[in-house]
Amino acid sequence: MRLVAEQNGEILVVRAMEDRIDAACAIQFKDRMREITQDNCPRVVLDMARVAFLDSSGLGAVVAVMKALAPDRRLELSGLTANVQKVFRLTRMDSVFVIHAEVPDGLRHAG
Amino acid sequence: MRLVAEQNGEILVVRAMEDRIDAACAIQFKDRMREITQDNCPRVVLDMARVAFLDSSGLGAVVAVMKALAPDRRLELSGLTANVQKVFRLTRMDSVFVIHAEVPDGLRHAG
Amino acid sequence: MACMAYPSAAHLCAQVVIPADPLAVREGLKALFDTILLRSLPEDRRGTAEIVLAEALNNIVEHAYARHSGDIEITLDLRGPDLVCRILDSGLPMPKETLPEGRLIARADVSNLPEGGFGWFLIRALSRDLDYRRVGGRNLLSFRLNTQQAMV
Amino acid sequence: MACMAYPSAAHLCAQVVIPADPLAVREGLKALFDTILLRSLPEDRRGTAEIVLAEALNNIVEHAYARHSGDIEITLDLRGPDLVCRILDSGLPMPKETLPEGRLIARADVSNLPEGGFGWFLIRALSRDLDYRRVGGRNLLSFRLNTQQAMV
Ligand SMILES: Nc1ncnc2c1ncn2[C@@H]1O[C@H](COP(=O)(O)OP(=O)(O)O)[C@@H](O)[C@H]1O
Ligand SMILES: Nc1ncnc2c1ncn2[C@@H]1O[C@H](COP(=O)(O)OP(=O)(O)O)[C@@H](O)[C@H]1O
Repeated sequence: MRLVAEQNGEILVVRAMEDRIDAACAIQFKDRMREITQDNCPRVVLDMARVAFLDSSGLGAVVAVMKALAPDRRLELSGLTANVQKVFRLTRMDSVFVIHAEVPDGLRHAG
Repeated sequence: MRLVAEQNGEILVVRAMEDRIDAACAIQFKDRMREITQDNCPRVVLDMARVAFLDSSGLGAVVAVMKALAPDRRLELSGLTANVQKVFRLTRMDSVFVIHAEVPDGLRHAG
Repeated sequence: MACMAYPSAAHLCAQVVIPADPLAVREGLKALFDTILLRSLPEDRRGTAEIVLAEALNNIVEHAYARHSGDIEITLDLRGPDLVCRILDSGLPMPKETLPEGRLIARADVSNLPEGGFGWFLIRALSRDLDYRRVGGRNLLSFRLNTQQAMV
Repeated sequence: MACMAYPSAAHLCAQVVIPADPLAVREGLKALFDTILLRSLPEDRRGTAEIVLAEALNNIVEHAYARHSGDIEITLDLRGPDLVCRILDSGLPMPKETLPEGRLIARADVSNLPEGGFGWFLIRALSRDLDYRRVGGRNLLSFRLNTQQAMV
């Protein structure tokens, strides 16, 4: 599970580099996210622009990461691809997360 | 079973206009050939350039037509497509018939 | 010949057999979605099919084969506008031999958000004619997916 | 992820069910050969497949269903370089429940040329692993066709 993190002021952008977050790697994803977000950065943005597929295990892992950051810190999402968006919408999780179309302004150079 | 016959001197050219001579039309083919070849033309050429498929019933019908013409008259074939040729070759019937690549010379305008 | 008395409808299918294991599920889905059968579907229908199949397969790996290993056979039939999906496994039967309900549990606060239980909800939301039965000591799960018009 | 531990081979198949009748055979073959499965074969392999399938189906119509009507189910599976063909019918069993030999009868003179009996010869000449068995009161004929290299 390759995740690339980049700090930018008070925002930590984590880019998921795999094309799937599924049952085969959900636990690995959760563990790596936990390591990466140990430093106290108030906002964490998970950029999923490269993730073409997310199943319910992957969704569960993203929810778990959000819960681990709460209540002090927030997990925001960006770059949801069509099929990933569908899973968030159907499960109503799109109303639980702050979802950006792209990595928030001023961070786009961080690619 | 559409067959188009054209007399040219002592040769009768019969063009099979269907793309298949198979079990569904073999008997019809045999009957129509018998009607068409009733006039006493010494050579009969069956042009099969439009026939993409011939099964063993179709082959049996062609053999039956030849036998009906023998011993006084001959059935020749022309324009065998690849798949029809394969059936003649495998069953050794290519050695029994006179097979022309095209309708014999001087008859090509008859199309 | 103009005879069209028998408009026999041939249908295409694709099949794969995988061991019950999360990586095999991933590879099996990849193999299926690489076939011309699935490559012929519109992009969003492919996406939906992958979600539903992945959820069904993950459940089998996790629950039906919780105590032993075995194979899963997936057969997809393209019948007119529908992709008919059949999944066979030799694992434990479904509890009470019935399909789980798969309701979405609404939670007000973040600390109570569910981290699982979305599987059957997604399968039910995206498929039609969902059916489960025990046949010859095996689990047969079947459902239909629309391959043409985007419904979601 | 680089894990390729499970190179699950998905295979494509095509299926059609037809009434046992010469025109239905023709239409059923047309439907099968119009599927992307068969359109993906090289031209001469398509041709060979059509000969073998037509001969097998014609025999069933003529002999197995000589006394009553019924259906024929044809399933084609693309397995690696082979097209695995299975044909099921509910007609009379094969005489002695064995496959006819299908020898080519050589004749010297035209008046003795055979007008039939080429069917099994062609099937045997063009297929591999030809097998016949009676299963559940039905005839199951199966064989493999090479889809890649021209052998004939
Ligand atoms: N193939 C199966 N065989 C037996 N039980 C199953 C099977 N699939 C699911 N279950 C049952 O369904 C439930 C799982 O539902 P699901 O919505 O997918 O949640 P989860 O995310 O926990 O897998 C469990 O309670 C389990 O008992
Ligand atoms: N499906 C079948 N069921 C029963 N008998 C069959 C079947 N197919 C073929 N036969 C037998 O095979 C022989 C037909 O062989 P074939 O070489 O095709 O010649 P033909 O051109 O007469 O059909 C017959 O003797 C028939 O008894």
